[in-house]
Amino acid sequence: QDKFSGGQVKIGILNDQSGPYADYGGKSSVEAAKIAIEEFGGKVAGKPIVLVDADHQNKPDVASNIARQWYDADGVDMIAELTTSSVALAVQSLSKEKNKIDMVVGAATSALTNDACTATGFHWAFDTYSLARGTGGALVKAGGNSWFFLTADYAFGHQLEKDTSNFVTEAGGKVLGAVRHPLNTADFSSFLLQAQASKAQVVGLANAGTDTTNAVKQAADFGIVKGGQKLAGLLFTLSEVHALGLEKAQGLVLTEAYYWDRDDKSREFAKKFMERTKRAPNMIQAGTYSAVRSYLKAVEAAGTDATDAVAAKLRELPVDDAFSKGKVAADGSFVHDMYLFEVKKPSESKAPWDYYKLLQTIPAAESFTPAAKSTCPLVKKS
Amino acid sequence: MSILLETKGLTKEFRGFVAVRSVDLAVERGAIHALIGPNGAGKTTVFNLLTKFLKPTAGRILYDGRDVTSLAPASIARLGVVRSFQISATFPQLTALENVRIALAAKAGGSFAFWRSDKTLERHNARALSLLEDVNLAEFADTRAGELSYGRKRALEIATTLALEPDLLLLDEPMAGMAHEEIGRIAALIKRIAVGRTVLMVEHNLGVVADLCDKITVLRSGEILAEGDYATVSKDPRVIEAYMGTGHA
Amino acid sequence: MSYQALMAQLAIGVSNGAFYAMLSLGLAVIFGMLNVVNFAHGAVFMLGAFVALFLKLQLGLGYYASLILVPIIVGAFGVLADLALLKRLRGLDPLYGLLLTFGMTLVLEGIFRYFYGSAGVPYSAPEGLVGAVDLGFMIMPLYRFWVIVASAVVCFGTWYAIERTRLGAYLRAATENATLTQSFGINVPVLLTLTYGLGVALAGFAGVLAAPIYSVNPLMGSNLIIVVFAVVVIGGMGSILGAIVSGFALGILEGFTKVFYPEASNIVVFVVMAIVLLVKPAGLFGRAT
Amino acid sequence: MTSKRSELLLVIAGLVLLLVLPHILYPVFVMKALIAGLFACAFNLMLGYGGLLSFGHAAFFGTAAYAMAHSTKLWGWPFEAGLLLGVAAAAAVGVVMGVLAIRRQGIYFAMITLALSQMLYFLYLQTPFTHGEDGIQSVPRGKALGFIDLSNGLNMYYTLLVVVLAGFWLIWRTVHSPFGQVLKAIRDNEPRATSLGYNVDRYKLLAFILSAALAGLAGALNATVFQLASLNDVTWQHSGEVILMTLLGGVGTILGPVIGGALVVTLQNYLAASGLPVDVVIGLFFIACVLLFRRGLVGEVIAWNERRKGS
Amino acid sequence: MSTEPVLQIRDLEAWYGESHVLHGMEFDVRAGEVVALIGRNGAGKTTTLRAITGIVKKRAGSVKIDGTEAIKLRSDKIAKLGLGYVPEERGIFATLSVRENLLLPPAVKPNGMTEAQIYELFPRLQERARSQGTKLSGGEQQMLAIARVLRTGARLLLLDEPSEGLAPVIVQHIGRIICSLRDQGFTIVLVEQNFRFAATCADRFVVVEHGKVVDQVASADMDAKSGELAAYLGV
Ligand SMILES: Nc1ncnc2c1ncn2[C@@H]1O[C@H](COP(=O)(O)OP(=O)(O)OP(=O)(O)O)[C@@H](O)[C@H]1O
Ligand SMILES: Nc1ncnc2c1ncn2[C@@H]1O[C@H](COP(=O)(O)OP(=O)(O)OP(=O)(O)O)[C@@H](O)[C@H]1O
Ligand SMILES: [Mg+2]
Ligand SMILES: [Mg+2]
Repeated sequence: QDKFSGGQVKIGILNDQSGPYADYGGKSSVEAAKIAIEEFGGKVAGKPIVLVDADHQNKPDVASNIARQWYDADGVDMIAELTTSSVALAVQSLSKEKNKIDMVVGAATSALTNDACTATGFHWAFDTYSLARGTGGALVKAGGNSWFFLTADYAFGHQLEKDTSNFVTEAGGKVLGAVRHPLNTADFSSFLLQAQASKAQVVGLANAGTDTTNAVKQAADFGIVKGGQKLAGLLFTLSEVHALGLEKAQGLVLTEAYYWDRDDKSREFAKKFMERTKRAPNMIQAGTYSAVRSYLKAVEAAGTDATDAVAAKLRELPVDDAFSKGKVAADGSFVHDMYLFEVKKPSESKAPWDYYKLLQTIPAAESFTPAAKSTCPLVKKS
Repeated sequence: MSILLETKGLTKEFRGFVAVRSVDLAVERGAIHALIGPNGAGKTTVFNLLTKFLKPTAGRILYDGRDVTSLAPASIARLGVVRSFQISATFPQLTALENVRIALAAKAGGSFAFWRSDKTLERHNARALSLLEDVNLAEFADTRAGELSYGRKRALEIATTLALEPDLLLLDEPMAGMAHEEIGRIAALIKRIAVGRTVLMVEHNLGVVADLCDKITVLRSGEILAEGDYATVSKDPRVIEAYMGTGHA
Repeated sequence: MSYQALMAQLAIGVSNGAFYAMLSLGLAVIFGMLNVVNFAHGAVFMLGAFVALFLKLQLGLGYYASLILVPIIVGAFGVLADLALLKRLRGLDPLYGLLLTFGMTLVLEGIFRYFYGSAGVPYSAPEGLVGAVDLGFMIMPLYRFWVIVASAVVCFGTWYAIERTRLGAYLRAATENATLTQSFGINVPVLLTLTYGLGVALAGFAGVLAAPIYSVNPLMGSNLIIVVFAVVVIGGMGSILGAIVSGFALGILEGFTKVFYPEASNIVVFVVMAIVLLVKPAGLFGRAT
Repeated sequence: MTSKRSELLLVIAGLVLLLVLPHILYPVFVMKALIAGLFACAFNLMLGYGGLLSFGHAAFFGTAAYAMAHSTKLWGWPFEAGLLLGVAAAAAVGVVMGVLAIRRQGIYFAMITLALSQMLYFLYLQTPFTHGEDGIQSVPRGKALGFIDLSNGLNMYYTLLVVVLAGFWLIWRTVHSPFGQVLKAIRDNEPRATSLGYNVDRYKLLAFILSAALAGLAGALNATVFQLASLNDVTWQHSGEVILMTLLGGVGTILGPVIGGALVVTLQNYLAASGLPVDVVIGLFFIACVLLFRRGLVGEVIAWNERRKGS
Repeated sequence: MSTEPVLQIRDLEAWYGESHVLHGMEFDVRAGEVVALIGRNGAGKTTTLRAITGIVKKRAGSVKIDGTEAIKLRSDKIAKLGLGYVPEERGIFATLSVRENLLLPPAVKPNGMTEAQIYELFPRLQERARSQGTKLSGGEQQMLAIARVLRTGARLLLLDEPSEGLAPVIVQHIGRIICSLRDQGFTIVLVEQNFRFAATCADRFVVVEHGKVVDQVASADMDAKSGELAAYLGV
């Protein structure tokens, strides 16, 4: 009885279900979590698995309030997803205080596994580092030598631009310039003209959400890709490609941790997911599935839902599921392969959701912050 | 008698239309001075210039020998120049008593004291009530000003204006919209309060003007047409033609 | 920066200004007549784009049909919204109108976000307007030119109707004193309702114009509306001409800021607003109150 | 007299309730409601008594939250110093915004404050010290008066209660002061107030600054309680929320905004797990409020009470 | 002269919100008559006019205009019965030019005055036709307010204190206009404080006190009853 708090394993999905990030994860992520739980037959180590979810409305104080109540009053053992950096950081530090596990999927900030890392916090799917490494590093190798950035003018954009520039120069490429645009810019034409004038081979979009969507769409109107420049989305997922349509998105290069049509396992999960949500999963939804599944595996192995034991198991056990293969590093990040994709032309797409061509696989070892560069206190420098 | 208020070449132009043209007005201390003239002559505009609600296009305004041409409306009020409005101006949500009290408080210097109790305002109650009595509004002391009839609003406005004990009182048609009995009362009131201060008024009720005023300036088309006491002015043929008509001669 | 590149940025600025102008014009009309700051204006703009999308997906109706139909549909929506909601607030403090339409905005955007997520849906320009013209110094999408022309026509038409026609005089009178206007024998309630419909239809029209440029998404209006508010304050609220002129002017100014100091491009309009308030509180074209 | 007594009883009952509440309800939740109440009350000082609707109060709340978070986390300032800095920073922003905004009234005022606060939002989004969308996290709660350890939930609660009550008292005092009377007169008829010799702009500005400072107090407390300051505090949606709170509770009443604040916070919490789209529900509340009970809950009760007495 | 009243008021009650202002007003106005409502400040004269026009919405009783019951009608419909209203504070629109103000009210009956006829009557208005309505002086505004309803063809005019704030010459001028309107067959209800002015052309005085008609005096009996009238008005 002592081994399982409340005699059950309780998981909370806390994410944006109605705001700007509802498409990244949202209610569909809850379905992904359910799939993971069903694969366990609804029980782990003989104890029932209970799932709750809530909409944090992108307000960190609302999120923190809900998380507190979940931990203190409702007996939630682990909280997953936590889209948006401010929410993820707030809940991660709360989880540390309450000694509970949080598994972030869909917040990009690499602070979660650096300065703000905790023994109980895990970061699944991707962070700014892995995105930058994928698109920045790999694309140069694929021939994109000179870069120009359109950067969202706030911490996230700056970080992404900086990380990417580093990889670009490391790989022997050149950064010709950058223009900072405000968040939620509706019209990118002025910036696109500047990008065009720079004659860079690659136009890197260090932004997210509707900013990227609008930039990509208007780039098509201005004939950027037709003019021979490559467009690289630094944080762009299948959901957005779908929303944009191949007509506008074709030729865009991007990095994801997961693609539904990658292999049999990924396709199998995608099939289940599509039955429920009528859409193919992106890396955040698949990541949430993987996080929940890995957590349950760890609980099973530990034979308890006690935080320390489970956290230890999470770090110890390898992960191999529909989402990806890999291992959790000391800083809490799940280290796995990343993929560089190019969006297909409409004529190349054979089936619904058949959107990506794989350009390159970035091996796990290169994809995430190496221990030597980590600023996470938990990482022992050798 | 010395001159309290003086304008020199006061001019106001509205987009090419000259409403007040080079007016030299001199109001003597202690006098009741009337500004009359046909509609559109520029009387209200002169008032607005004097109280700084409008900026003159040209000319200067001297008050008590001091050039006040560029002062702000609130400052001129604090110097002791207070006006009443042609269209009634009260605080509709406040009671009649509070209306007067707020003026008394202004006289006392106003207050930014947000940390004090509003009970401190009650010291003005007695004075406020007596002012209301003066204009026959005592029984409406606790009625919200917005609910008073037009005539009573005018009376309240006068009481409020008087609360400031102005040195120079500018009254814009104080009798407009008043019943006869009120007119008599207000006229008497003005006469009473004019002792020791100066009044400049715009009024069409010639009976009142004749009765009250020491000096009359007649404006026409923004210019001074005639000046003098009632007897002089009312005989001036130009004034008769432009303003008084034949009925009053 | 070369002279030619500057011209290119100028052209883009004008085309963005066209949206500010149309939206602030609608706001000014509604504010002028109903004394309501229509917070829902951005949401209605979004609605216009979505209706165009539905017309295409459900009925196969193309862009030009939408350009005519959407303002009618959105206008009808406005009329209904007015009859059902706004009408009850006539004669009250205008702040209530602001708050009501704020609520309407939350509901409208929320509903669309609930069903369409926030990523947006593409809507393509009609055959005749796709592609770009190579001006030698820049490639300008043809569609942008169309936006400028269409909005200029609409803006002028609206200005004329209000400032120069008898109906416009009714509207202005009703704005100022509805009871009295009505007592002259003018059916003011109907007039006001139609005005709201008209103002909203303008936003709907802008929405259709915008659909091919920005992807159709539930939040496309909400970021715009506050800037448009500032534009209206700069122009002088309720001033039809002010709304139009300052709309275009600020579009251009913002365009240049994007080139010379892009970090400030989202605040430049607000800075201008602050300056205008200091120098001319009633706005550039506003009548002092 | 009896109404005075029943009012007093009500206040005492409220105080007792506040003392025991954290033992019944979740303390953080009660604190959030109290902060919301203070925020709404500060806002109401402007709307209910100054007749000016500010659509930018989030700017003050957020500024103070950042000041508090930054000074206690990075400079290691104590709780009280952070609180003062927060209030001062909010007041300073209030001065700048006020000088511009009070030049216009009514609807213009609303739009100008909205635009200015949006500008501030963009500035905060871009300046490094706010850490963009990450926000300032893990803000230490520290010790009040040097010995009350605020990381303890109940200590935090009672400390916060004292501060919030002081804020409420100041608001009440302001409303019922000579200054408050002048504000009311200005709201009624501004030109007349000017002609009586009141420097109307100064009165409005002072009211605005007071309101900003008190909103800042709420923001600074929020940063301590939740140990974070984020962009969300500065968004116009947040400004909208405080309007809803005030409207729901009752504009121009002292108690109304407090109740409205608690209601909205409860609503947000409840809706989070309900699966309903939060904004839609909040929007519907707004519409219902404006159409059906403009006086707000407390206002309706007062009106009902007066009608009962009257008949 | 027909004896059928153009305006028949019976048992008219009116309220502002909760406050009950008219308590059963009753009077008739026959075609071609000028009737002056007189009474002290706050007696309810303005309210009577506003209740007839439907501007005051909360009202009961009966108002018949040319035989049509108007008590349940909206104010725009009432105007269409042939009513022209000149309000107390003139009601000139600031956002309209003088000419737009003049042309604003739609025709309610055929044969209203033409613009040219109006300018003949009020030359000042033509001079200032393009300026903003409220930039006129008080007297000019009063002329505009009267001129405005003459255009509509309304034959029943309600004038609320037309002499207020006007210079004596203008008052005489307006008086002549009212008399000439009567001679042209207009029916006029006049609210006046200026007794002397009212006397110049009124056929009959209706004395209002506390929202009721307390007396009616024909012009012919004026001299005989002047004492009583004076008492009513407190002169
Ligand atoms: N808007 C209003 N709200 C409440 N009460 C009002 C309103 N307007 C007028 N009253 C009240 O109705 C009564 C009648 O007012 P009314 O304006 O009809 O008087 P009047 O005879 O025209 O007086 P005056 O000669 O002063 O114009 C007065 O007691 C007045 O206080
Ligand atoms: N703001 C303004 N803009 C343009 N013209 C104005 C303005 N204010 C007043 N006028 C014009 O100036 C002239 C003088 O107006 P003013 O109001 O001073 O007259 P008045 O002598 O007070 O008349 P009345 O006795 O009728 O009130 C009028 O013809 C008026 O139309
Ligand atoms: Mg005048
Ligand atoms: Mg009257």
